[in-house]
Amino acid sequence: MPHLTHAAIDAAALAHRVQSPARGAAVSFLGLVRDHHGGRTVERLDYSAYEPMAETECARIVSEAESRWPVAIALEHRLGRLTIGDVAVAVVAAAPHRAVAFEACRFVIDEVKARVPIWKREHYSDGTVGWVDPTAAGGVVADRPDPP
Amino acid sequence: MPHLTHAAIDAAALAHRVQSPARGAAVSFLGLVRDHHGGRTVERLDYSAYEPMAETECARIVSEAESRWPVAIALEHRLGRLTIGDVAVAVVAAAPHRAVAFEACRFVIDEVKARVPIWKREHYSDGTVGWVDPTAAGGVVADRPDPP
Amino acid sequence: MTGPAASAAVRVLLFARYADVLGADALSLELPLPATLEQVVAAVRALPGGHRLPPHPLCAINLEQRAADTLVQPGDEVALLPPLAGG
Amino acid sequence: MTGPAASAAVRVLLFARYADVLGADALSLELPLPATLEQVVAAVRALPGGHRLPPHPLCAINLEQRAADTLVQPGDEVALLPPLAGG
Repeated sequence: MPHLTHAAIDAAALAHRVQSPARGAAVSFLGLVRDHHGGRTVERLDYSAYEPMAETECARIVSEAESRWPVAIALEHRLGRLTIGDVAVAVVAAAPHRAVAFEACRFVIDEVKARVPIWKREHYSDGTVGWVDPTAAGGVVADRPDPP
Repeated sequence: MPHLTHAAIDAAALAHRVQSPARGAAVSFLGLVRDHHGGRTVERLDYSAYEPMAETECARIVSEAESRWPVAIALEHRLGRLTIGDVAVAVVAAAPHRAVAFEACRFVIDEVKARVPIWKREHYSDGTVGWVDPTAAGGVVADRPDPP
Repeated sequence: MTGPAASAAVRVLLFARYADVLGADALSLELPLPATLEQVVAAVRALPGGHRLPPHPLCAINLEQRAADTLVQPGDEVALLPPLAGG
Repeated sequence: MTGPAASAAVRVLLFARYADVLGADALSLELPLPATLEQVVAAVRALPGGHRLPPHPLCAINLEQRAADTLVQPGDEVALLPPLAGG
């Protein structure tokens, strides 16, 4: 299954892919579009990706988790235009016991944020836009035109 | 909302109770009925509770989590007859950031298991039954009749 | 109340395996009060099937877990709780 | 190939803010090869708008993150990656 999708994420369907009678614990993480960032009101945002690399990296993260723990992982990241409250990313970790399910779910979302080439452009209520940049002061970079 | 239910748990509805535009991270735990326990094949099970005490204790655990972290918690535990794969317990922790959501979700399920007076009777494929007892050798106690 | 050893009815709730082995969900025991939880448990264990209960089960009074030396008052609801197995 | 400084076309992909400031999603640069990633980045930064790129951005060759001193070979797909913001 591809890990990137341009459609709405169905978290329940994702969970059903990995839940099984032998796995009594399922831990899910949903990342939702928030209405604020750095004190500004967000109206919507656009996710884009270097898609082939992002797919490869997502698959690698899932493999790493599944070889490290006795766990089955489902992972989807949405791309395109999202509005407030939409699910941007979903991870489900299903395992025989809860400690492993929690640990593996946390690992996957942390690695997705650290390694997968996906970018986010925020549209603010004042009509401006900014590129989310966790390394920048304020977390956002908004380019102004070059001086003439 | 009551935390105990005799009906099927709707995990998505539970999540929607606590997700909000200010909370970008939702971590869910689902506990599902497994098909094996201690090497025996489980066919179904019955959950029972000291209901007023269990409700009180669940509400207290939720309050403790919500006062300790900036988080909103939804918690439901099902009672009655369940079959393999049914959701027995669901916890959703929604928070502005994921670290808190993971920590609070884990806290709630750990405390539910440690403090809430709920019991589980397993029905095995060989027709026998046993009371789940995490303190017993093998995890189950099956009483035999007293000798005459 | 007519003297220091006046007896009163204590309502004792039993759950799960404890209800199975005693054959009852609830008991009404005549006991001299005040009595400790431990004394209430001992009275339950003296009933038919009661020997299958441990000497120090988890106990609650009025929906709160309490230690074995807690005094039971007239009107209290006592509950004997098998090892918890929720989740 | 006609000598040690033969030049070849390198395909460079740009994403997100980097594509915005360069006004292009993909570039084809004529460069003497082999060149390091750092030299490819320097060539991109010399283009109009390129000064808005950092001197040491994240880079990938053929879908794998690579260090600045990695050599770019003919036919490689180079990508310059703004700070990641998924999740």
